[in-house]
Amino acid sequence: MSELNNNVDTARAAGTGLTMGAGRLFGVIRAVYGAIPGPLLGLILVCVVFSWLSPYFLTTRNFINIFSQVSEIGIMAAGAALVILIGGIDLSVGAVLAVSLMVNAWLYRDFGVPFVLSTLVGLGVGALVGFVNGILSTYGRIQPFVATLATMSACSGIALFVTNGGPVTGFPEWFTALATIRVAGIPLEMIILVSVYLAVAFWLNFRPTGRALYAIGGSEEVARLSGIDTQKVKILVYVIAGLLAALAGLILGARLDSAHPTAGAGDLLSVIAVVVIGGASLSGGSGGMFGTFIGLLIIGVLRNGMALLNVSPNLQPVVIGVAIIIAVMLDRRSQR
Amino acid sequence: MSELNNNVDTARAAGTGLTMGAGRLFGVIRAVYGAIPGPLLGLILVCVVFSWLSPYFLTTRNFINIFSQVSEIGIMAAGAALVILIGGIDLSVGAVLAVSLMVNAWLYRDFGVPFVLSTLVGLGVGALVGFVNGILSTYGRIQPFVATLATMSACSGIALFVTNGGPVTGFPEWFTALATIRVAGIPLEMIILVSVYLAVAFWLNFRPTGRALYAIGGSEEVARLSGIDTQKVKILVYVIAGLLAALAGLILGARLDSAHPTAGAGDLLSVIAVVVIGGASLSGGSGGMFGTFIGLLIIGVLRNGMALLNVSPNLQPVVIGVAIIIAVMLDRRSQR
Amino acid sequence: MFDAAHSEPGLVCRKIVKSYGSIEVLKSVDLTLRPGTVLGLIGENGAGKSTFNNIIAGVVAPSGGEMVLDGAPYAPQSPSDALARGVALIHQEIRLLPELSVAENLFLGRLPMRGGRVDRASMEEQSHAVLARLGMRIDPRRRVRGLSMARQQGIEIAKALLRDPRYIIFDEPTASLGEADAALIFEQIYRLREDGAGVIYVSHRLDEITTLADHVACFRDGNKVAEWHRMPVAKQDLINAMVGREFTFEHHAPQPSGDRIAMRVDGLGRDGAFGDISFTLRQGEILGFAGLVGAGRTDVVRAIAGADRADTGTIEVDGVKVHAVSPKAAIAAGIVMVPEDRKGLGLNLDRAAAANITLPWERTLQRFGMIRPSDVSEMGGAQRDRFDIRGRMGLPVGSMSGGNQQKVLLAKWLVREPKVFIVDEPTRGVDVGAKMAIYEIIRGLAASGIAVIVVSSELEEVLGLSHRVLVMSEGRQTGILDRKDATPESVMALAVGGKAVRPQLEPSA
Amino acid sequence: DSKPVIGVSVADQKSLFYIAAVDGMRAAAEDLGYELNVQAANNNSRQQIDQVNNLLVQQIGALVFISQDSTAAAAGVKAANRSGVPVIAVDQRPETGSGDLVTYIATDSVKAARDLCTWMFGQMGGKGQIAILKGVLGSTAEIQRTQGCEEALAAHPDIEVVAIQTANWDENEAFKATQNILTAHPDLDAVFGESDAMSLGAAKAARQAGRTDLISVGIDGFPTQLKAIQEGLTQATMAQIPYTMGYMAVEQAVKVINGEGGDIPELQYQDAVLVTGDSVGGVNAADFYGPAANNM
Ligand SMILES: Nc1ncnc2c1ncn2[C@@H]1O[C@H](COP(=O)(O)OP(=O)(O)OP(=O)(O)O)[C@@H](O)[C@H]1O
Ligand SMILES: Nc1ncnc2c1ncn2[C@@H]1O[C@H](COP(=O)(O)OP(=O)(O)OP(=O)(O)O)[C@@H](O)[C@H]1O
Ligand SMILES: [Mg+2]
Ligand SMILES: [Mg+2]
Repeated sequence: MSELNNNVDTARAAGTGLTMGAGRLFGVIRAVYGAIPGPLLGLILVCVVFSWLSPYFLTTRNFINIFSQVSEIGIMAAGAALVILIGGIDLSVGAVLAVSLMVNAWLYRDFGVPFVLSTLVGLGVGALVGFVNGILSTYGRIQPFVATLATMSACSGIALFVTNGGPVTGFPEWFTALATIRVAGIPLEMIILVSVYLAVAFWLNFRPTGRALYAIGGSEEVARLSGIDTQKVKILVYVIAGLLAALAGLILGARLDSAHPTAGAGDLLSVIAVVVIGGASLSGGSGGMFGTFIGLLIIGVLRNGMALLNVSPNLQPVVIGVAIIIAVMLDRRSQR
Repeated sequence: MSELNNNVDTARAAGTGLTMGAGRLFGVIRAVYGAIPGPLLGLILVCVVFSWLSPYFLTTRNFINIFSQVSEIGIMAAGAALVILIGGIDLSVGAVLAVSLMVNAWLYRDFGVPFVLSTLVGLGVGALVGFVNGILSTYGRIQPFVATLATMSACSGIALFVTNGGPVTGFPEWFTALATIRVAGIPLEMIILVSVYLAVAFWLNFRPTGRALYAIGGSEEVARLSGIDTQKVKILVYVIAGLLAALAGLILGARLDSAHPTAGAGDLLSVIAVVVIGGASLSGGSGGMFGTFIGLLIIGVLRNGMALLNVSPNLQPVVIGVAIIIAVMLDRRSQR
Repeated sequence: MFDAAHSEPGLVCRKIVKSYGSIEVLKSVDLTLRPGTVLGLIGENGAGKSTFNNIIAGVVAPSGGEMVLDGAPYAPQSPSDALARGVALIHQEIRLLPELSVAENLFLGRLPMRGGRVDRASMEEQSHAVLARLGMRIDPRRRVRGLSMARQQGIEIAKALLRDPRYIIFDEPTASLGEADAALIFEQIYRLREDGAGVIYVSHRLDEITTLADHVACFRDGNKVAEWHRMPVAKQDLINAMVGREFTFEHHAPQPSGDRIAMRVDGLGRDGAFGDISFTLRQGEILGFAGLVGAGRTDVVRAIAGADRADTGTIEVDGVKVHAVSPKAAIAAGIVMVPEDRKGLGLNLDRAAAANITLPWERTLQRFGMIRPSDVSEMGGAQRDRFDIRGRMGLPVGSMSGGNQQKVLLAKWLVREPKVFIVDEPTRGVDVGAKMAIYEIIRGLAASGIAVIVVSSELEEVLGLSHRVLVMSEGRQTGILDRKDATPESVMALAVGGKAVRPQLEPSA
Repeated sequence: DSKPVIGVSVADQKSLFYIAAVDGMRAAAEDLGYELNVQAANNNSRQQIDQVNNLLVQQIGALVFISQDSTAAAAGVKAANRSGVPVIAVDQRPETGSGDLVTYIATDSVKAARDLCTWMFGQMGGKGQIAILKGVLGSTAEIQRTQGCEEALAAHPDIEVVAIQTANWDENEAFKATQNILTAHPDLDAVFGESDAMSLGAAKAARQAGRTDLISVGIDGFPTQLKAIQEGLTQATMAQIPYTMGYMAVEQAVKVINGEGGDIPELQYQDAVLVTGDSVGGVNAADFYGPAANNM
């Protein structure tokens, strides 16, 4: 009975003279709308529009394209989401991608270091930069924005410096072949992307250290008084972010069979945007991997769809801007 | 007596066997060190190093260069400082610079609108974008990062769209002449820069609306409960930021005698960096115009000094990164 | 439309309703406040007192009902509307801007101007005057950060007084104050009443209500369940109305403590804060910390619990030396502390109550390397039942009433049995029923052999609970009294003891 | 010791073109015994003006100026003119023609793009679908290379441009853009990348999609592109000779400093060299990008 009343109320609130049946339908729609988590609604809307406008949008091949196009940004965004969750920010991700890949390629080519070893060193460089970010923003008591701005600057310089600005080509065959490998029709990079998200999401939801991130982001002092070693956890988060950026670099290197010192430089804003569109707050404590993944797909689908429609490159940024606003407006959770 | 004890304590704390006199000297140095506001110390250090390394650094002409080199970033940073003070962020400044200048140049060249009028329209565009930023992040309840990311994207698209990506040249002579005018040996842009800072600082310190920014940044809820119309003030702040970005665009247009749709695109990070190096916290409520000005000079002097020393372009970012860390570390206020 | 009563001066509220979603927080409340009187408002935690006050002060909009102020309809859209009509509210939670000066906090939203600039001189002068009226000597130019809770509460009151309100609401102003500071506030209330203002006074300290109020209303579950227009009223009647049944106070003496030493603190100190703190604590013993507000009790217990470092001294638990360099180390050694500021230090208000409770214990919750949400809610549910917490454990703690938040905070620290349990101001802002429940919890802990330290500004509380009372003054330990020797007089004598040692001057900003 | 320093302001030190030009300059300076002060501006014309001013403060003898773009070049040239420092412009010069230059050394970008597109259309038999991958919108190189291709298109009515996207000179962006274009236009015949990096990205995307027959051409003549042409991944490039241009610039700057600049022509267009699968065997990357090209 009360449910019925509810529906009637809703219908009345909508200011229409609907019959009982229509009111019930409206209530169902509202319930479905309410049940879908925030940014997903924006994604669905974008997808509906594009599949209506372009016959190529809803094809398997195009979906695989979308995933592979967002793979590096997506992997970096997974790390960025963690950093943002603890109320920090990491501006160095793009530069870390570049420097780790350049060091890797440089050691392999100019010093004949075995590729597996040089790759490990490259990943180590990523982790090291993350460690420095962590130390500076905890024990160094420097705002993460400033600390990571400094390491970003330093890393982009070092990436240029090792080869004096030149790119490096000629990775091992087997490595570049990874970029085209498909497992059951799914490209490896897509598998890596999804695995990273699943692993991070598991950590964040089911492991004590991962769960501590929410506590730290909510209130660092409360977390500290609750016996969490906040400094250690924060440093770990920056290390993970650095490692993931280096991993993204590897994927990029395999795809292009080359290492560019300026690779990743333009990705920074996209990476942070993905996390924030996914519903995270830059002040920390809220957000998660599901939202980030949706944010990633919103950006990926928008870019892909406009390319399919051959929208003028001059207009694309305008459409993206408007679409971001609409997508976020649909997210009622962000409206608090 | 207690002061004396203090000095002795200090000397002892320094772990040295200093005599009383040296202890006193040490105390004086410490007192001076303590009295200098934070980031200024970093600036002084950077200046001392450069004047020691380069004979050209300490010349009037070079100082005028430094000021004129930071003028647009500085003017944009004044607006960004206000936005950051209320706990917001404005990613659109660079794009606003571009779009306001392009609209101005486009109206003037393609429609024969009198230049003074087209300039007013250009400034109006800046204010309008700021207004949209403000509305979206207050009544629209969208995080400022997302709202201004969207307007940034839209503005950079519109800047390209009006002339289909082409730059515009040929401003009136008298306008470009402004770029080389000097009043008592001081370039006009330097006068404008300093005036903007003084005006904003006055507003922030002595006018109720300006003071309200600190309250809003400290706690919006407290400000609202105290009867401050927080929404209105926040919108005003974004409008000011937009206007200042458009003003920076005018200075750039006069200097380069051209309007470029991608002008200002690379300035965003520098603008925010200036504010944050100047001691502001991205979570709002702290910072001010003096600190921002010092932050501006730190960035300006670093870039200028390294050019004078002929540091390899690839190494410059590394040095800048390290210098930022050192400059900020010297700021004891940020160490809380 | 309006009956004759409306032409009389006063604030008349009729059928005030407030609901959050499907939850009705206020269910049709009628209440009238006359000028020149004090209306005492009582009720259990979560009864809806603060919500009612917020509606009157324009902070939240009612879902239904109407208000009439001095004969004219009154529907404030914002706090500034309310202030413009002469209605001011002193919030239950302190709401000041720590980075701004005291003077600026006082004048926030209406800074005085002269010659196009903010008139700092007159602002500071007026601030000085109003603070002096409240017996507070604070430099108006210093920042609020670093001021004790009591002083911040005083500033909140000064801020409201500066508006010259005709109707003023005090929502638990004395919750964080000692008796001396509370007396200053009462003086102000008497003065306001004499000047013809209408005052609403909310408190869980019923003695305050019986002394101050001319008229008392009691809320329960969003309804006004009782009203007394004639004073005096017996305290027991108030309690019965609040709780909704016969409720008896029992003041039983604590059970005797054990013999084994649980904790030994020797010569604990930190430069500029406190020093020479030495005591032993037996298993099952409750040690009270008494002293004037700002005596440094919180600093001491924070150092013991690893929240701040100590420069000198040693701590032993069960004969083993503890290096309490961090809360983590202290917890591992069996020392837990419930901090005094539940909003800033104790709980994460945006997170679910269950997640707050499990936070320190998640490592022990793991099964097969993972923490399952069901285990979290199970632990939350168990603690809810154990401590009689009213509210959904899956909702953010911030949406619970103050008393229930306090219970969540205690529950968080009592998931596992500690060796030493420290509570700082355990009953701040808690209703009588909950207060008794918390006392029972503390006594029960002691009875099970846990050593307990209770820090409280309510002398009655310290004396009623403790086996022994440690008294502090100006950061020094001035004495430890046995239960039989601890009287209000003997404790106060020690509490003011070391006064001359520390200069009374304000630290400048 | 009395020899003045030669100031060099270059748009950036990240892309091979500029790196090679500066390498050429350094080689010339070494050969002639002069010192260089090289500043790079991160592709920011505003910053470049600052750097020119910073160089002028140090009383340089001549300025070799590779402007980030032609519209903003005038301000730098004028500043040098005001200080009486001779300017040798490379690659870009003030669009409006204002300011005094000793000489201007550049590739004729419009012609290079026109010739390249014409060659590509020939390969396609004069008809079919193409896509254009543009550089950073509004940059001079983008505008000129687009213009050159449009001129060629005007002469080939049966060539249909089915997609125009920007990939900001970036290989990875070109890769993604081409993926999308190939999805929407499976019958695409050729891609004109306005730079080699974008051409390489396009070719790799085509290879991933199994389109080995897609024609991909670029402009620049980077060593990586030459290798790709050799392997058949891409089909052609227009090789510029930045190393030589840089060498010439410093050589001529020295002449001007020594008062021997009278016979330097005002305009020195350097022809870009079309390199295709047929001719790639006969060229060496070092011819275009200097000795350093061999270890890239
Ligand atoms: N924003 C909100 N959303 C949902 N419920 C709320 C909200 N604010 C308050 N409540 C609920 O309203 C009820 C009344 O709360 P209120 O703060 O008025 O109680 P109170 O009588 O002041 O209690 P206390 O003595 O503890 O301060 C509580 O149950 C509380 O959980
Ligand atoms: N008169 C005062 N004015 C300003 N600050 C004070 C004053 N007295 C103490 N303080 C500050 O408060 C701290 C000591 O207060 P603390 O909170 O530890 O004492 P407390 O006895 O627990 O009092 P409370 O009842 O407020 O919790 C000191 O570190 C000091 O900075
Ligand atoms: Mg309350
Ligand atoms: Mg205390």
